[in-house]
Amino acid sequence: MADYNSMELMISVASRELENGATVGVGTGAPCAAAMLAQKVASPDLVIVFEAGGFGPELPEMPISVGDSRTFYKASLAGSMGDTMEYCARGFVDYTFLGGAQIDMYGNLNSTVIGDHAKPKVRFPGSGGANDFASFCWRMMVMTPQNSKRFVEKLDFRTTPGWLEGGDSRAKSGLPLGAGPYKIITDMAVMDFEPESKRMRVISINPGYQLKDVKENCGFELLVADKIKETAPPTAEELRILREEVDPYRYVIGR
Amino acid sequence: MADYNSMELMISVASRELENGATVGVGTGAPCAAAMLAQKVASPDLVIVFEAGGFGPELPEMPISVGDSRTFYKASLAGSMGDTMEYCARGFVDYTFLGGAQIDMYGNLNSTVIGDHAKPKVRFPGSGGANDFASFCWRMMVMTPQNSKRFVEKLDFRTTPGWLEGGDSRAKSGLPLGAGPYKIITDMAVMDFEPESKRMRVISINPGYQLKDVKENCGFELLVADKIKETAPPTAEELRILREEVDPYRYVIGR
Amino acid sequence: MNVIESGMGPVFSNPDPDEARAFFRKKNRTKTNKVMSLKEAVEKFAHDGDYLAIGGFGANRTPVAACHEIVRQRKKNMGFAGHTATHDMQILSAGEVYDRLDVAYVVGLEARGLAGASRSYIQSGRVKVTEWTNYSLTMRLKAAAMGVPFLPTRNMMGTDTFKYSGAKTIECPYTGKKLVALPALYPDVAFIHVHEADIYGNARFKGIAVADLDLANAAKRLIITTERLISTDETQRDPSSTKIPYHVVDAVCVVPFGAYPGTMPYEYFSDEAHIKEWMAAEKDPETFKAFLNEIIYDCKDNEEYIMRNGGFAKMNELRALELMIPKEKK
Amino acid sequence: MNVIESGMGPVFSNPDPDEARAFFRKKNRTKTNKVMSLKEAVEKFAHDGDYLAIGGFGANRTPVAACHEIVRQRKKNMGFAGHTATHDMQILSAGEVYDRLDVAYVVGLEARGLAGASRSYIQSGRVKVTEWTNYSLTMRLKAAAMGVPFLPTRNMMGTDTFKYSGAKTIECPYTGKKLVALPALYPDVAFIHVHEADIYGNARFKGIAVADLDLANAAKRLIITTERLISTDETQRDPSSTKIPYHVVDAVCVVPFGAYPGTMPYEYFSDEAHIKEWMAAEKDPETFKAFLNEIIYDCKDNEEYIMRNGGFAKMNELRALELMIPKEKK
Repeated sequence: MADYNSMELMISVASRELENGATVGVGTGAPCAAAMLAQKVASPDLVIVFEAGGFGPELPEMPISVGDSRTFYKASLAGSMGDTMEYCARGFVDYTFLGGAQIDMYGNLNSTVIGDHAKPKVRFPGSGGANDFASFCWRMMVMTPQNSKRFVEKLDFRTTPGWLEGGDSRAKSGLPLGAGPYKIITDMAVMDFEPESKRMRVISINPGYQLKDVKENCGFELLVADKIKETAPPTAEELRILREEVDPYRYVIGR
Repeated sequence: MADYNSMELMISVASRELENGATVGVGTGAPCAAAMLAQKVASPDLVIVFEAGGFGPELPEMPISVGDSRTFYKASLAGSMGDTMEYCARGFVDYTFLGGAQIDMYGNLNSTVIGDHAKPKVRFPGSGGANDFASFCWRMMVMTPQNSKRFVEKLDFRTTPGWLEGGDSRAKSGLPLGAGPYKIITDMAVMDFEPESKRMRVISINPGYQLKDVKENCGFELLVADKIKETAPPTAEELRILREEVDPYRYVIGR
Repeated sequence: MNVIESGMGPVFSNPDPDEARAFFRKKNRTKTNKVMSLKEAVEKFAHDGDYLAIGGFGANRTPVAACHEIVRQRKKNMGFAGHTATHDMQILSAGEVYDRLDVAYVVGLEARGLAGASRSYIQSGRVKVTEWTNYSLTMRLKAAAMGVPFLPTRNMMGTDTFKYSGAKTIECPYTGKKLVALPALYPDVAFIHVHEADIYGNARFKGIAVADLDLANAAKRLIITTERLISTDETQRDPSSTKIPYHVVDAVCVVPFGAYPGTMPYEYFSDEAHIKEWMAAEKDPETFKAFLNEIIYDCKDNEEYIMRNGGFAKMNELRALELMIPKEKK
Repeated sequence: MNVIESGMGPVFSNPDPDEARAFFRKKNRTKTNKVMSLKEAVEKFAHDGDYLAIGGFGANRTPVAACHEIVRQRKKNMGFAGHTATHDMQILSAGEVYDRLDVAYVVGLEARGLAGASRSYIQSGRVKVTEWTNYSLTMRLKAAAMGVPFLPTRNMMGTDTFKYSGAKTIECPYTGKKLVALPALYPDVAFIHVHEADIYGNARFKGIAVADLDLANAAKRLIITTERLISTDETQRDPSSTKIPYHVVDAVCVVPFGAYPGTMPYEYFSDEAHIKEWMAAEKDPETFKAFLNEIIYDCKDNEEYIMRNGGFAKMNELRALELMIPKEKK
């Protein structure tokens, strides 16, 4: 049994995608933890962006809200939601982390309803800033536990754009050119998107899992890269910083 | 010979149009003097608006520029040009004073060129904020010396909208509904605009002038109101405040 | 102009700038003392059926006391702009204040979890819902603030969020690109909580603005709730610090801790324990009824609410939390 | 989409937001010390043929020293955004720096009169001119800042200002009203003068913003000239006061009195005597040539210009004027 849990793994893997000097739009929880970890390990100048207006803070601790005071602590800007989203719309923000109740093979996300919109079985919060971040930020990533109920053939509601219907459908949609889903990081594997079809593709499998597990826990057919790597587990340093500095109360990484 | 000059008369007449609690967009010079005079005589809560972003100042002295520090002295807002113009566009600003090298019978103004635009005989500054103020503010007024070179049948260039071609042409133009030229105050008379045709109409004549003078010094045919009043001259109080408090160095009212 | 596609969601407010201009033209701009109780302000300026919008961001510089007062006065059939509406939404849902909802983010409490009562109210089918995004709602307010009937953006396209919105897509006259056109949103009444305001309504706040600057300009009636009054000498001394000028303000209500149990930047942190209480109470209708009586209906005003929730001792604790003052140093 | 009418003026810059996004994506966002001399900044970031825009308003918080340096380095064939361009325009015209001009307000000095040399240069026919208005230029910068190819407004219609502009009219998809669509303006290079900035470029100013917040975001390259440096501890202590964050800044140049002979709010008032000297000198080509050598071409930098114009004694006088400190009290 490994000395880390799947959340710690996902956060560590995600944090390595954030190079120094990059900009990343995040929400609370795991995405924020990944951004904080990146800042403390290899990317001190990572610019963290919050939709409510906080831009470039040095987060002293995990925010409870993307609008609380931590999100503009020692920030370069305590601006407005318009300011943040205009930065994104202008092409200034490289990455964003999003999630949802459902995701499909093109990385489209549902965080609005299960069932009929008029009288839903389950009402979820809706887009918030997710549709905006996914429309504007260059590379959208998702950290999520993987199972067939979440990875579905068809979304009940497409809240947030991935590659839409795949191929060149997003390029034709009117959304800013060249932006879209980049990596999907789950407890079992890491996926990217095949350049032509824009379909989700397994590129590395996490320690302790087989390709079989990954496929069985996905409601649609996954593409598989020619060479599949094993996902590099969290380093001792990543774990120490994550546990001692980023999330000492283990709100996100759990016990 | 009256104990006031025509500039003092025009400023006094103009100032009386500005009721307490009204908002007025002004530039430097006579319009600013009229607004300051109004504040000091009968309209202490007159909100003076400058295009560069000063909103609701208590002017300590005549500004040299519509963007200098006086324009936001003790102001309610030191904002942006966008802020000011959005207030106007939203319908918040009641009056504006504008001028130009030429004016026509519908109150359209030219402050751009004399001659051909590509290679002008004389290049003037252009719209600045004039077209914006005239488009957005409810009632546009002009203070100007009157002569046939300035009051012309046809403008060389229509910089700033008056009632356009008259009648309902402005209502059809796309400009905000209900806004347009209101009063033209000259050294000889005060004109308004006939409600149907939107043509300039003499409503009062200044002391010392005859209707004949007014008509002879106008390059187009003026309408004349059924009852023409004599323009009330500046009161002793208006003259005192204007000379001692508003323009002690006589930049505007001259010597 | 040729509209390419139209969302099927209803637009709950009139985007016509000329209608709004006629209203704003009549607004009083004299310097009048606008200080009144929150009770009086809500009675006077918030009416059943009005379209309501509030400032802040969920539980951050949110006019919570105003939401309580709206519920206390049992306002009904309002429209509501739900841009990251979290605890504010919990309160308004508890009172079933609204029956039509522009949604960007609702029924959630961010990292805290989901708001059960808000969720069941919306799932009941008694609420008309149109979908938007946080940025889209901000831009709809900006369009209103700018006095134009719509603004173009590049989000929402290709999604059901667009399909269930009231937006349209158009073609850019310069680039031929497809754009979303968002209709202006002029709320009938809005509440914004700030740190400082003078008696006329010149208001200041610190920290993020969220959508409040555009909201202040877009709203037909605006009530400012403020932690404290400051002198007009002070607002006039430093007009660069004024965020909301008095001209757009209809009432100034002095409400210390008016954002509690949410966060007020540099003043007090959110009371997470109390918000957890809410979430727990929401689970059982009877418990929730009693809870609401205790903290809203049986409270005369915000002061009583604060006193029932620990008074100054609690507020001092939350201040220390907000300022990250280590316990031992207190 | 059906365009109702099109202005006949050329649009001197590309409004395509995707082209701009590709550029902004590559901009460096690491915290690097960007302090350099104005000479170096102009050499590095302002090129012949660039589209230039500058902050402030004519002779108010205007980067005058930057305009001098651009002329001193004899930049040519630039595009220029003339939104209430007064003394800045005098300087750039003296150097015949631009050959295409977006006009809102040019060749004037407001209450001071007209700028003769600017006027003759434009009347020479050697400058391509497109007409706009002050608000329209601001909105064009805002469109760029928002990452959209155009913004709608309700000005300009029915006038020759529209006819000789690069704007188009469209129909509102919601109200059917006719609107002006203004194309986004992304300047290649911009200069903004501020009161305080840190070494990374986090910048503050007091008083009116004019169009500077949108300009900072719209410009592909941005040079900040600042009256003085402040520590990053200070900008981080109070992010609410930062007007321009470092991410958009390419260079920070410390230039005390960098807006002289214009006004710098709360620092120094305009030197009207010196501006009158300009206006007088402009009247005769020979005199003007000598005058320009004296104050620009023969000056190493802004410090030498200030020293030649009265140095600290003059600056102290102008400070007293700005702060309205009565002489006898000095």
